[in-house]
Amino acid sequence: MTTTSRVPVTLVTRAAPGVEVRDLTVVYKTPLGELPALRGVSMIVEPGTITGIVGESGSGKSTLALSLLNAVQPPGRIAGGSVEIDGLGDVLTLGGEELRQARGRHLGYVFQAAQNSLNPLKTVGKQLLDLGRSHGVRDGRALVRDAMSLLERMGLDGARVLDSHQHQLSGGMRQRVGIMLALVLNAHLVILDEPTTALDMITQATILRIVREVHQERGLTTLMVTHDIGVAAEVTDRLAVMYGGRLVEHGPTREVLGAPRHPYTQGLIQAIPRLSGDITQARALPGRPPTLGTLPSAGCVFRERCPRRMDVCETDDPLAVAHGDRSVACHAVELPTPGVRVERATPAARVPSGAEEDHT
Amino acid sequence: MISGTGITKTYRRKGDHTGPQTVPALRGVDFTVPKGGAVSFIGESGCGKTTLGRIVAGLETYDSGDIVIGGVPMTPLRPRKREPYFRRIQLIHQDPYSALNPNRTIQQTLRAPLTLRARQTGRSGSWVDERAAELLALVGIDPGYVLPRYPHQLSGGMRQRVVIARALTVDPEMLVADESVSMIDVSMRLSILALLKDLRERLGVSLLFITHDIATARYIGDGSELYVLYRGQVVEQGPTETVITGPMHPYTQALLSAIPVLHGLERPGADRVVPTEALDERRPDTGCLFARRCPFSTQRCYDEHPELAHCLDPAHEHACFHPHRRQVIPLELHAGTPVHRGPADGGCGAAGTATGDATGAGSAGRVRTTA
Amino acid sequence: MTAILENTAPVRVSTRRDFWRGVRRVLRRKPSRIAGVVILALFALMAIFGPMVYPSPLPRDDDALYAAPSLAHPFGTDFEGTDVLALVVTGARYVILTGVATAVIAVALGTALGLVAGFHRGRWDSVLMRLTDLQLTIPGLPLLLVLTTIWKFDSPLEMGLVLGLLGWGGVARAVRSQTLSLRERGFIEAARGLGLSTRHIVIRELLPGMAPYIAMNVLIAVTGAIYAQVGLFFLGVLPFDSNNWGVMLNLAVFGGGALTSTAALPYLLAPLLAILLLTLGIVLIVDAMDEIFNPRLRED
Amino acid sequence: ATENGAAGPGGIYTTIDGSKQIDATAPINPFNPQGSTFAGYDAMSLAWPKNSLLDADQFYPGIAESWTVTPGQGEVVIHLQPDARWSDGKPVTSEDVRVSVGLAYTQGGSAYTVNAGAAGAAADITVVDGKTIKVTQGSNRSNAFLRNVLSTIVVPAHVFGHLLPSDFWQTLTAARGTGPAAEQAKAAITGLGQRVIAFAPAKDVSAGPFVLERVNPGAALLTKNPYFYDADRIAPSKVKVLNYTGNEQIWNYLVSGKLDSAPFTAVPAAVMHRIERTPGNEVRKGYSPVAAALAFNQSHKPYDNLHVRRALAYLIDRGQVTKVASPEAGTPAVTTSGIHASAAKAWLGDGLATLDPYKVDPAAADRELKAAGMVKQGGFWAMPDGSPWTVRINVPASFSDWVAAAKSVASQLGDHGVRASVVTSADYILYLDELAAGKYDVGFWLMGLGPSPYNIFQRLYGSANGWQLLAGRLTHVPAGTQGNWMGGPETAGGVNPGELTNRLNLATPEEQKRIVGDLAKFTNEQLPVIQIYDYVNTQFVNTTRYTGWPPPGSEALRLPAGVWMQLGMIKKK
Amino acid sequence: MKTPPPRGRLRANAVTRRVMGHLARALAMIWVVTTISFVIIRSIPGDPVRGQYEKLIERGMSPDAAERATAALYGFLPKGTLWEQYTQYLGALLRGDFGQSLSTPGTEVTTLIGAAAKWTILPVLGGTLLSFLLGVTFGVYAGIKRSGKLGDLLSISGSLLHGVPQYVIGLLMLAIFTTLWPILPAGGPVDVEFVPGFNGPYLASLVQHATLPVLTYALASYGGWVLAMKSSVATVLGDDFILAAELRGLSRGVLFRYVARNAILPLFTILALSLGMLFGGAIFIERIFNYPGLGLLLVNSIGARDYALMGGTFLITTVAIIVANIAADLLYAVIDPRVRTAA
Ligand SMILES: Nc1ncnc2c1ncn2[C@@H]1O[C@H](COP(=O)(O)OP(=O)(O)OP(=O)(O)O)[C@@H](O)[C@H]1O
Ligand SMILES: Nc1ncnc2c1ncn2[C@@H]1O[C@H](COP(=O)(O)OP(=O)(O)OP(=O)(O)O)[C@@H](O)[C@H]1O
Ligand SMILES: [Mg+2]
Ligand SMILES: [Mg+2]
Ligand code: NI
Repeated sequence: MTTTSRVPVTLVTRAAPGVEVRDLTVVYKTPLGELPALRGVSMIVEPGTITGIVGESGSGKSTLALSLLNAVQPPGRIAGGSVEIDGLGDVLTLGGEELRQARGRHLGYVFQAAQNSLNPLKTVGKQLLDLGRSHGVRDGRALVRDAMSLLERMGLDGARVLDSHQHQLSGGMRQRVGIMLALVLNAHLVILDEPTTALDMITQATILRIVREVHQERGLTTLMVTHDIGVAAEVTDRLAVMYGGRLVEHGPTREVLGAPRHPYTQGLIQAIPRLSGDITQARALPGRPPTLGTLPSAGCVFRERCPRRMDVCETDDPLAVAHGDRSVACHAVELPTPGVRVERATPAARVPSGAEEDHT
Repeated sequence: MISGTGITKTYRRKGDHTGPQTVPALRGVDFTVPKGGAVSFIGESGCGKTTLGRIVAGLETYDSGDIVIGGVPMTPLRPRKREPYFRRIQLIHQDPYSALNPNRTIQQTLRAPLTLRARQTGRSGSWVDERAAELLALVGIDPGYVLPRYPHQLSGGMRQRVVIARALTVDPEMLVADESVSMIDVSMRLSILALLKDLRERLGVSLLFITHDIATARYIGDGSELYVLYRGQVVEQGPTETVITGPMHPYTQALLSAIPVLHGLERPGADRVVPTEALDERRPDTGCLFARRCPFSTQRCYDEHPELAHCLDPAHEHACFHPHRRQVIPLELHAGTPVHRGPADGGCGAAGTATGDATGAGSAGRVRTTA
Repeated sequence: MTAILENTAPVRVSTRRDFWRGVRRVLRRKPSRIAGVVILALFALMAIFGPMVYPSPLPRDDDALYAAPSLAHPFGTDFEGTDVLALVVTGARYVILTGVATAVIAVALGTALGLVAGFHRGRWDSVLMRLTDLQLTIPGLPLLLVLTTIWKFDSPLEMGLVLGLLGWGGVARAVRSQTLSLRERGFIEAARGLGLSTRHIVIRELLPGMAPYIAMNVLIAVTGAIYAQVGLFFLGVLPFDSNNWGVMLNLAVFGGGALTSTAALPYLLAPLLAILLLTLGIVLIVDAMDEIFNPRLRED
Repeated sequence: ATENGAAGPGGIYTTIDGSKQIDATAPINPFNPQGSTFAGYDAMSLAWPKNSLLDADQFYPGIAESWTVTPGQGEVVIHLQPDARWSDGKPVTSEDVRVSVGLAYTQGGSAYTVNAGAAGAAADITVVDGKTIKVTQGSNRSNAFLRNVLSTIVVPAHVFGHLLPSDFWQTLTAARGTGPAAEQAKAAITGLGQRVIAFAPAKDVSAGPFVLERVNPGAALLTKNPYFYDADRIAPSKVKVLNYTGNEQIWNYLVSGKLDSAPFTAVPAAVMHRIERTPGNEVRKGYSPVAAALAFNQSHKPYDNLHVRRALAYLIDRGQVTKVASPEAGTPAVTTSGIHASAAKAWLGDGLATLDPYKVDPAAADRELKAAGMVKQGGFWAMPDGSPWTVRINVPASFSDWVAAAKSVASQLGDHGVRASVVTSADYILYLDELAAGKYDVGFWLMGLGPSPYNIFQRLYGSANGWQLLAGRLTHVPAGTQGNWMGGPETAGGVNPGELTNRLNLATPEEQKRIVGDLAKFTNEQLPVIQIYDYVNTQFVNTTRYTGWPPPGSEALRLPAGVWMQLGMIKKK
Repeated sequence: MKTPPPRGRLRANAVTRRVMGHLARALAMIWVVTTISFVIIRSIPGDPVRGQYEKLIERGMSPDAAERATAALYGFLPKGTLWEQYTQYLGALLRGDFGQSLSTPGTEVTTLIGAAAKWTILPVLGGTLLSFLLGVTFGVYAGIKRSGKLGDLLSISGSLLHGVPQYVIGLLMLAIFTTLWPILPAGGPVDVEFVPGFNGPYLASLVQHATLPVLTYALASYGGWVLAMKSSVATVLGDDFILAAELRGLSRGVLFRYVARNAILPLFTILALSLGMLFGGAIFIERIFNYPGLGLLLVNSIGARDYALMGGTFLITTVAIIVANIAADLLYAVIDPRVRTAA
């Protein structure tokens, strides 16, 4: 059911929470001192949307995702900022029991390596009950029933899966179990970190479809972290592009892809090998993505590779500037840029297009 | 020219006493790579791509079939005798991180094979260093910067270039690139692809390109052939663009259908094929290997084994009893690519191992098409 | 030529310097580790120069048999009136020499066999691994006890040879599994594909990566050998013709009654203390090595 | 659980059996070398040898109340204790003795051997009456006969009797003959040996003062035998025999005051002081006819040279060695005579004073070494050809006093310019083996095993030095063969010490005295060994629970405490 | 859904194959060990008879008596060529006959080993289990609080105890508890005064005598468990599923159990192996405390040159380890679902 997800969000549910990330900074302790993996990231996630966070390896996507649960692992540390989640308040101020209860109950997390996110010694069913018990669920039977229906919803034999150990499930099945565990306690904010990275293409397509369908049916706010822009493009409503620990561009998916504004986004999209279109137009981005150690401490993180860099980029960090529902952090973007196609997203793009095929 | 005929390989699982004892990784694969040509292999995970690549590079033995390198069949030769031939085929590893010894500088890494080469051809020691610099320049990196460094001090893209340069030290006739770009950051993938294409054009090196990302197969240069592997078998084969835009085999179609659409830049293709169930290796393999998952399968598919054959285009072969061209890949929003549709070549099934009476059932499968 | 020249960001230090910097950092993180280095250095000096410091034969004081600790004799004297401290210092060479000899033999043998088994797989592998299993299965100490009755361990080196021959199994198995996993690494395969010789691959490509691991095994083997050897001397099943810690233990307990009366207690405690100190030094260093080489335990 | 006196009126007597390790699985059978029987407690012999300096034929009564012997020891008549009974109430009879002798034949031995021609073999055993038995010696006489007869261990016929086939005595007679039938009979008898050793009675039947109740790997517990002929004399109601694997365990027991008596053990001085501090502990010292010596392998150079041996003797301060090695259980040897000093005084009288005492005399040593052609290089003596010379003194590692002594000797030699080192052997058996195989130059060696003069000198001029006694004929085998590791000359100065020694076996007391004198002089001059120290039989007793005890110097001190009890030497406090 | 293939039978076959394979290898190994021990033991120099004789003399027995006592031994020395002895030896072993002891003539080697095994198993098993429990408990703590002061202390002390040889600990224990502060018996298995059986005084004495050996063994092996558990915990803590469980908000108790269970699993096989090793006895400990187990038996048999006993003890020790190896492997298959249910 790929088509209905593009229904305006407010119609779907009241339960979906919004998220507001403000000025989030996360540092990792390294031999070279504490280095920022996220620097001043601000982002608003509207309730009921699927937001994709894309970026190359090391751009800070996982760190951002973990920050939403206040779960940055040592040697990392959240150095500043806030993460307001509707119904929970600032997650970064939560601690102990409160935080634990929030995780799982309100915030569902599907792990980057969901392949290994299950206890190898216990059956899925037992782990489900552990989860229930940890969150004070009295009615184990009902929990199992919910889990079974979720699994069946995702096309699995619920009873058999609950009775299986991790190693008895295929990668795609495990990923679905991961999603089930994130949702079974009725969390309405779901964060998926690279949910399809280790899967083959056909399974990936299935998982993406499930993500979309479940999102829509349960009325969730979903954040999906991925390095594969195609994956993000396929499922998300909104897209946030990260580079070097910064959020460089954020806006509706089709607009960002169709009319990227930030030079990085533009270069990136140009650099994607694609099945359609003219291959001679494709260009790789020059230079190499930064790592924690090579990030410049001041100025624009992208300037080394930027075709439109200016003097100001050396010294000043560009602030994210909002244009309607899009925002871009680039000194050069205010100016009209020749050669880059800027197209306003047409309303048609957001209309549910029954034109897309159905494959149930 | 390098070619393979009927290559099979079955892995025996030693030590592990549970589960099936043997894994058929390749079940009779034929291919031909012309001099300076390029061949891509695509397929799902576990379909045998890596195995094939390693066999072709001489790093793995094969059970039966033959590999012919420059007109010399390898099978009758003793392993020792094969070595010089296989040295003309160099594998470029998927993972540039593990493909370089972390304890050795790039200079040391390049010197070893070059010194050997110099000794074989009676060249001087200074040639070694010159050649190293030359090769690095050839793959597009600054020798002065790279040579004294350790691999971890280089980016993924640079590392992959070093790996390619190292493969070039022995002046290979063919490079086998196994997922050579999948571990490289998106922003730099194209530059490696461009390099491979460039090497083909400038040095006349053939290329065996292995990937699960079909899109990259388009970037390795003109005149490339695409082979679709499924469970150790080639199910479709033809010129890359032809196969991508007009796949005939339902498996190829399913594979292409699964590729995410870059909404905003692209719109979905007209057709879409989704397998009816997940792969289960434990099932017995009779008839068409894809039959169980195929939305179009008939009884014949379970009973007979389809062989590769062509229909209309002699260069485009496929192993299906019910071939049907479908347009499954997304189209660019702003350019109108022609859409291949309908049963343009219906009724032209692949040759069966046994002649059954069932005929192609056309597009009776579960396909939804949209205008 | 369409390939784009990659830009060249500055890179600060080379690996080797990096390594030593890492070592220094790890050592500095816990002062106890520096103590470990100091202790080990002390024992090494003792083994090398100890016997040169004292006259040979060691002076005896015929009137001070089993003398109590004093300024002149910090650990008292033995049954003959020889200074116990001098005995510990001069005895260190035998003990440590055996330990080093054992470690060298066990680790060299284990590494060689492990490399061969891991690299050649197939039949060689099975044969060598059966052999390794056998070596690991046969209980070392009992075998050693039985062996002491047919083999005269005349010199520390001979002793080291036997202990080494009994102790290579663990190293071989570990090196084999390391080799197997490294073998799957691309660079080994690439080297083979390029036609480089097996010797080059093993010596230049495989071994350097395993060197730290092997070094750690050497240290552990040294301790193991010292214990086994001192233990055998203590049990009295080994013939001896020179002074060493094990002999001291044996003479103190079975000859001097160190556990019965306090007179010979310093004579017993001195070598015990030496063993404890050496253990402590090695434990501290292995702990540091663990952190240097095992990223899982590294916390920063 | 150390409380003594807890069991019964007489209390528990705790001690140690010095002659064996306790083995809980061993059968209750005195013929088994490891057997769970304890001499003097539940294993009885006809009589118990005294530890007389001169006369090896003195005995305390055991199961035999008395005995008579004809001159020349042709006939021994034994009178059993009239009241002797087994612990099951049956009387001890001549038949028991006869069966015991029969069993002894199956084991072989000096008096009861099937080889009719052997010296000192019994010719006939006659039961005179229920309590009297007569044993006659064969024609080839030995003055050890009485000793051998009296040390027969007596076992109950009703328990062990079935081990002997009914025709045993006929077979024995046949074995004494010649020809194939005799050989067959001999084989039949020796063939019984294993069965006898392996026999495991279900329970102990003892004629001694105690009977075995229970044994575990750590100790054996014996209870008083109510039928013992002299039961009144036996003070303890139980005896606990503790096992030990090393001397240090005995020291610990002694320090904690656990032992009522303990047999001879080497004790370092400091431990001795600790032991003496424990309330009630006393030391009883007596004569022990054993000495420790440094023995030479004369087939190795330069020890074949008498001058070298003498030089070494002049360099060793035996007093200092004794002080280091065995201050409590040894006295420095007055000189090398081949005999323990106490016995030497008795045998030699003034003759002892005429022997060279080998006082420490470096000048004399230098002279001797020069006479031997040795040369001094860089302060150290070297072989005549200038090659280095190191005296390698071998000792078994498990003998702590010997190790200490050897170290002390080595140090002293070193002080006088003779390089010396100590080499240990892992264990005693290996040591003896290699010693016998001639692998050592110099090694420690027990000597002077009295009281019989034959035994004393047999150590020096017996099989270890090449003299073999085969079917009554004495031969001398070359050095390095058949266990001749000492490698001394067959005659020196016209004296054949082996022959003299062999004569001791048959000689009258006067003759013995003369021969002993000759041999002592010969030994003192020829120095096949250097006598270092003479052992002192140092026994420990604890007077808190029992009193009495054999007085210091008593001839009984070498016997087990069970015999002391039989002799009425231990009383309840 | 189509019916799955008959997995059950396939698995049964696989398990049988696994067991058979192990057994075949174990038998081959036992044969090799037997041969090795035969060769070694028969080449040991030293004549037990002469040794026994001299020993008795040294302890004060008269030469005649000593000769009588040792003469009996002659009948038991092995005869024939080495090859004949070997075939006889193997044949006898196949019948379960280890021969007769030389030093205790007339007693089967198996009897001696059985008697000693009893004493080895009791304290070493006790010591192993005690140290396992303590070590695992502290190891979990050290693994979790790796960077803390106490965790550091635990692991350093663990390494130290692990590093210090058994005999050092044993000697110190002996010095402390029997010399300086004599509250425990210095040796022996049990006081002979008490009637063996299930009665208070006997058991009390048993426990009293076992305390020091058990404690020494426990101390000596404790460090190993701490270290193994610590590193196992560290490994598990690095596993993704633990972070995943944390992010699902599982309670601390559940998390702890996840870590502990997964970490302890590999230790169970080590435990099984070390239980096999216990047959070798703690030679030093038994020697120091004069505890009559297999280790002491071996030492004594070597001292007495008792070929048969030596060979038997050595063989039993080795076979126990081989058996423990198989047991550990099967145990792992049983307790680890990854192996158990693999199909
Ligand atoms: N444990 C850590 N210690 C030090 N640096 C870290 C650690 N984890 C992450 N980083 C650094 O923080 C930065 C952001 O990491 P993060 O994992 O969030 O990236 P990502 O975008 O998720 O990358 P990927 O696509 O590889 O998952 C990277 O530069 C990385 O090197
Ligand atoms: N060394 C091996 N031993 C046993 N089985 C193997 C081995 N290598 C590969 N296989 C099996 O052979 C089949 C083909 O593997 P191969 O690696 O060639 O697939 P692939 O197409 O490269 O997959 P991927 O896309 O995951 O890299 C798989 O089922 C795999 O499990
Ligand atoms: Mg990530
Ligand atoms: Mg692959
Ligand atoms: Ni759909």
